[in-house]
Amino acid sequence: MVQALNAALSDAMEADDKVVVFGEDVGRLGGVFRVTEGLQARFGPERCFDVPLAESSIVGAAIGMALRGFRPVPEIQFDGFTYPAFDQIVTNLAKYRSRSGGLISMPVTIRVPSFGAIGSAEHHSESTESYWVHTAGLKVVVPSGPADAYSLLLGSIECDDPVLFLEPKRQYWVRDEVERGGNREPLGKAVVRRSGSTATVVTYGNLVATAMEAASLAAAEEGWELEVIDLRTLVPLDFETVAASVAATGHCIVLHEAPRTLGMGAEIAARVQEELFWNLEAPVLRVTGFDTPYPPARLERDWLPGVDRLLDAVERSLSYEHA
Amino acid sequence: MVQALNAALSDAMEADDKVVVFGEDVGRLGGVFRVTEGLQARFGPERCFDVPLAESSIVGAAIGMALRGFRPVPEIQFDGFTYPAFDQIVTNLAKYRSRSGGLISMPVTIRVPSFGAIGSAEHHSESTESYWVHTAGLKVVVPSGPADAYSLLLGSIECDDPVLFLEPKRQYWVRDEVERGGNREPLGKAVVRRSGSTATVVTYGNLVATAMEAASLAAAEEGWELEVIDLRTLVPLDFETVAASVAATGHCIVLHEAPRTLGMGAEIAARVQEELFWNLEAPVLRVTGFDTPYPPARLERDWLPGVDRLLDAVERSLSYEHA
Amino acid sequence: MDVLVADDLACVQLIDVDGSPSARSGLDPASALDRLPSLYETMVVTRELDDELVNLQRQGQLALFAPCRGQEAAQVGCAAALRDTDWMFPQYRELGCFLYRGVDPVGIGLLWRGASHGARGLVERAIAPVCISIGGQALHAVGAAMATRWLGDGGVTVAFIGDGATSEGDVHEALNLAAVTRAPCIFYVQNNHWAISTPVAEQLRAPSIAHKGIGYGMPAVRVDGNDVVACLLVVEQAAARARAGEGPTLVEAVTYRLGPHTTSDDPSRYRDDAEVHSWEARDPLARCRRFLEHAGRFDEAIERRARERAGSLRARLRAGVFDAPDPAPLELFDCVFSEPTDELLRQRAALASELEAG
Amino acid sequence: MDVLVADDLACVQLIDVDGSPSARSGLDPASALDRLPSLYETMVVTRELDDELVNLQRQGQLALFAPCRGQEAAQVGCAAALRDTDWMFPQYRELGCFLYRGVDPVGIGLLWRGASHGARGLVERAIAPVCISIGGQALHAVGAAMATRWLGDGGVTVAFIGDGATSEGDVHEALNLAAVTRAPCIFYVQNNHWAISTPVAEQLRAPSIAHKGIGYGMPAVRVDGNDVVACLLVVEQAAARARAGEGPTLVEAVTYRLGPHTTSDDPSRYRDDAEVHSWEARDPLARCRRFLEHAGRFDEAIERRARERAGSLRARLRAGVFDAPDPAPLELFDCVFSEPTDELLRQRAALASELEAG
Ligand SMILES: Cc1ncc(C[n+]2csc(CCOP(=O)(O)OP(=O)(O)O)c2C)c(N)n1
Ligand SMILES: Cc1ncc(C[n+]2csc(CCOP(=O)(O)OP(=O)(O)O)c2C)c(N)n1
Ligand SMILES: [Mg+2]
Ligand SMILES: [Mg+2]
Repeated sequence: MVQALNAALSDAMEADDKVVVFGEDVGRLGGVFRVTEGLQARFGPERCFDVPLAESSIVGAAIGMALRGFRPVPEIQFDGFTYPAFDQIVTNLAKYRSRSGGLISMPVTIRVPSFGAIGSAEHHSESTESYWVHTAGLKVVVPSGPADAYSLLLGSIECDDPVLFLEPKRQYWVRDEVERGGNREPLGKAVVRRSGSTATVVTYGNLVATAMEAASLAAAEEGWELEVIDLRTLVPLDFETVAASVAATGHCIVLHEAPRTLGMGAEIAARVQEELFWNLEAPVLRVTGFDTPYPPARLERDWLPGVDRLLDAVERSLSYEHA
Repeated sequence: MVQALNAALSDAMEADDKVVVFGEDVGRLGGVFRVTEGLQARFGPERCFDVPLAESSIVGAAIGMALRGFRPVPEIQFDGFTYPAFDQIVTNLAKYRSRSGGLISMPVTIRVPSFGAIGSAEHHSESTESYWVHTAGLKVVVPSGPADAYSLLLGSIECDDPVLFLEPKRQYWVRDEVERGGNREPLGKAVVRRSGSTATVVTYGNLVATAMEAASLAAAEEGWELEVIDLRTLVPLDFETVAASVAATGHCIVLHEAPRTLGMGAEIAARVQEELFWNLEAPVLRVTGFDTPYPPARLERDWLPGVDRLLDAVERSLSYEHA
Repeated sequence: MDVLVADDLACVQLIDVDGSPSARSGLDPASALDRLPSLYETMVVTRELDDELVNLQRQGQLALFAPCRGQEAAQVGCAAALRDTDWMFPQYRELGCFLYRGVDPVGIGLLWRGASHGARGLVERAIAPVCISIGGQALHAVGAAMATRWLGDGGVTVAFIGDGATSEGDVHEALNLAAVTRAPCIFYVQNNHWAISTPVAEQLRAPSIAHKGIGYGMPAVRVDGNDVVACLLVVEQAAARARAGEGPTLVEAVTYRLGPHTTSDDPSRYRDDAEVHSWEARDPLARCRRFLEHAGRFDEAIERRARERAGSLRARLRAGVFDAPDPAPLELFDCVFSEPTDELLRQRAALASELEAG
Repeated sequence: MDVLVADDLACVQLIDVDGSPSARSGLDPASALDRLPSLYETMVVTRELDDELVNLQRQGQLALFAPCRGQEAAQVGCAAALRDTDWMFPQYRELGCFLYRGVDPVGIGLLWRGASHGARGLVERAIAPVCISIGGQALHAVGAAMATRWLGDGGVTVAFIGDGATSEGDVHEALNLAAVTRAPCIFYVQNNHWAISTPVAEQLRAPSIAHKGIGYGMPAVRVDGNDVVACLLVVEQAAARARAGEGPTLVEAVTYRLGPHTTSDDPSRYRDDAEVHSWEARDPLARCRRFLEHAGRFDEAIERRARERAGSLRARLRAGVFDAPDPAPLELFDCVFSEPTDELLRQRAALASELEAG
């Protein structure tokens, strides 16, 4: 996925000289994950550069650049370090368009290496999406693999609104042929990764792979046909795709790494029961991280939702009966 | 309510000399809402004092004080200005106990004049609760009136965990006899403000008054008996009280000012359908602010959920039928 | 052992407190003399509109207002040093800057009425929306300065910062980023001595705000903020440096907030009348007028024109703000994103039917 | 026009780069001489355990490690200047401080193994948990310093800060708050020249980090961070000032990170070997030893004892960390709050049954 992201940045910078890339260690080093490798050499230090160690300044400066017509694509080095920039994101970036009565667009795409499962240190495995999804004015994108990473990143950069682009670090090392040529994916379309009629699994990011693995296993061992939906963008949310699936299966399980309380699962569950009340044969179940701080690396495998926790929930849903 | 809060601070400082109060303009001025009035004169400038204009420093310093055995009760002047302190709250305050393997407690109560409906400027009417509720390690308290403000503030200060104490500014001018004498309310108990069997309304803060008004009106005009639950603390959540009520009514409406997506309503709805699936006669409905930035003052009345929006939802719930 | 200590820093001043030419600078006021009547006029207009906005608030027409009384020279002098295309990033109190640029005061009035955020009419004149959340605007100004340089338009940007705002982390990050990137940005601190009830002496311990420049490797100047000529010339120099690629400057304009923090504030709770009176004696308008008189450049027509323009703008302001109809609530949904999402359209429709139902 | 400019600031140095006594300070090394063998010993132990932690990481036993090679004098000198009860607030790289205080290296090893956050064994020795998120610890140190003063225990606190960390808003807010409240806090910046791949020259533009003190009204000192005696004496002075109620000090210890940022980093991608070699020539251990020799205080027993202690701690570290069993996952739920909530108990039970099911 690193190569796909690098290709998208490179193609975007090639196509539009208003696209600038900056952050901590993205220039000389090419990023701690090498996502921005070679961009400084190719486009020069005015278009890909390092800044001092200060995340609020990264987002705040991006706002000023956007105001003057640029399309900044800053990087925040890790998920947990978006928090020092929280105020600029929520107070200014998200509200600038409406504060200016619609006169000023904020085409800022903040790239954030995100989520867990890479055995890293504290603050390097956070699921930040709930914070952004609750904040009016932000779009939130989470690719699950290389091809999407390419087209969704181009789609995000092209979008005239601020985008939190959360890259599942765990997928960085996944390689795949990616068709370049600048095909952008408009934001707001989920995709059915596997069709099935037994139950719907709604997920995104790292856990799409987990859901796919579980689905294969469930088909082989239990004869269940799970439909796996990859949301891809959390705002705008493609609820239609979810609704169509749940209408058919009557069972819905939401899967994410973030802690359970007010994770995306809460929103999907609330929405599904609101709109598909009579279609449901069991409550929407949430398979998630726990309501604790993200654990130290040695415990993350137990903490993160995996194939077993998911299949347990599918079973509970399928066997759900009147109490 | 201002008097009740002031009394609670004063009684807490009297009872425990480790309680210290500080923030912007809380000392000399006694707070922009006069909540801390007289404390500096009574307890001296070492126990109630002003600090420079820097919210992250307010929370960060509180952490250091707590580490050395104090019970800081800092104020953040307005809801929207918790965001510059977001990193200290989420990265450090919430995680310090677990980071220290349970060795260090963080008995910090952050008081925040909160929520809307007072005709104020941008950033002065934010509903911040979702951000804290999603963050493991924080308790979240929202009193709805003077008596609770007194006992819940004492309960929060006594609690060994970090508390976000969100004061509904709109209630500041409500006066009520408050029994002093240090009765503290343990955190985690909701209260049924009005009993009824037709439908359950779950809410907190400013909107308890709205729900009570709606309930009177509904009783008088429609003969509906609404049960009104004031959550009082969002973490820990007293789900039992909600469940008991919904089990009896079969209808549940959640009411809050915060934007709809991933507001508290999402969590309550998800939880209710998970645990009371067969009890529900209609989906849990959410009556909330909209997914826009908080509007300018002249538009807040249209934007905020009021009696009509709530009663509409009750009616939709009661008349809900198979599509 | 070598321990760093700070030198004292005198204020640049061209007009003495009593209005006579001052020796405290190496700058020559001659270049400013021709423009001075017009600066004086804008200061008078600012003072009068400031009063009118306070009036309107007292009459229940505005939710709130933060008056700039006492800071007119600091604001008008700075704005006058810039080109019309140089972006300014206000905090919220910069009425004098807005008026210098020709912003319609009705937009400002409607902002404080609570009819809009950010204020209509600013952006069109290269002024960013007001930034009520303290400090953030400094970073926007740096980003815009970097952009200005990439655009090669020879522009500079100005971040307006209060003395209180200097304590915020964002302002530090802005100063540092600008210094490191040599961004063409001027940090213009109006030290009006108070941040609500907190005096500047409790806000920081350095001998002056300008001393902060040293820690950023950035030239810094203290200027008498009640001396419009000094403000003009100091900012002109800073802008020239920036345009020449020499990077940012920190300017501390020493002034005083004569009025309350906002119309909700009662300053008698935290400061002495004597302090206020001592600053009233240094009123920037009176000083400017006396200086014009000294220089033989004053005539009554200047005063008359100023009062006339002020009067007509006051009338315009009142007419545009008094009982102004509220904006349409449904518009709220239209500028969250470049296009409303399906969810926003759904919510918009829900509010529309509520509003119809009455 | 008065524009502020910065003076140059020399480094305090008592040991020359070649190990002979240096004239570059007004301080007298005599008071430190008796303690020097023990400081040297801790530096040797630090170097060896640092190497061992790198080894363990290479052997797949640790998730990550951030070595402190090259910064031993800066760390040990500072720690040695404090009382055992003075709270230290580390960033993450302060192995030398931990060892000086007698922290069991196994706790440190388990931290980097990914078995705990924060590191066991620090808090009991008045050291805060490591603070991976850069800058926050500076504010904790100020709050703790304020508390220390209220407790009247005569303590000081030390905030450890990297050169990169100085750019964060939190560090600014900490310096300012400490200055305004005269908190007994020492800001100890280890300027090791790099923040991952960003050289200090791109991190700030001031002539030195110590120059930042001026903007806070805080005394500031630059010290040769590879000279353990200089670090000791400078911090002792700063601590004495703080204990006497004279407020905070900013200390810049100029040193160099000889190793990679962490074991995941490849510094050859961003810096020259020549630079590294020039700093290897200023190795703090060799310098300290030569200085002891000069002073006639060195004998082979010192070296032997140091190597012996290092050897036994290495063995202890390996034994405690190699293939160490993982902590019990259910404990995660026990220290979120002082008491687990009902919801956490429910989740704990769910995980317990998952784990049982296998
Ligand atoms: C981030 C933030 N914190 C707190 C406030 C509340 N507040 C509004 S104005 C003000 C004081 C500002 O003082 P200063 O920067 O000196 O500007 P002045 O009002 O004097 O023009 C404060 C604390 C705010 N608006 N934003
Ligand atoms: C808030 C935050 N942003 C980014 C990072 C990623 N990061 C880890 S260490 C580092 C560089 C720190 O440099 P410095 O402060 O000089 O300390 P050193 O590593 O040299 O000891 C960065 C950017 C972080 N840990 N925290
Ligand atoms: Mg001020
Ligand atoms: Mg460094």
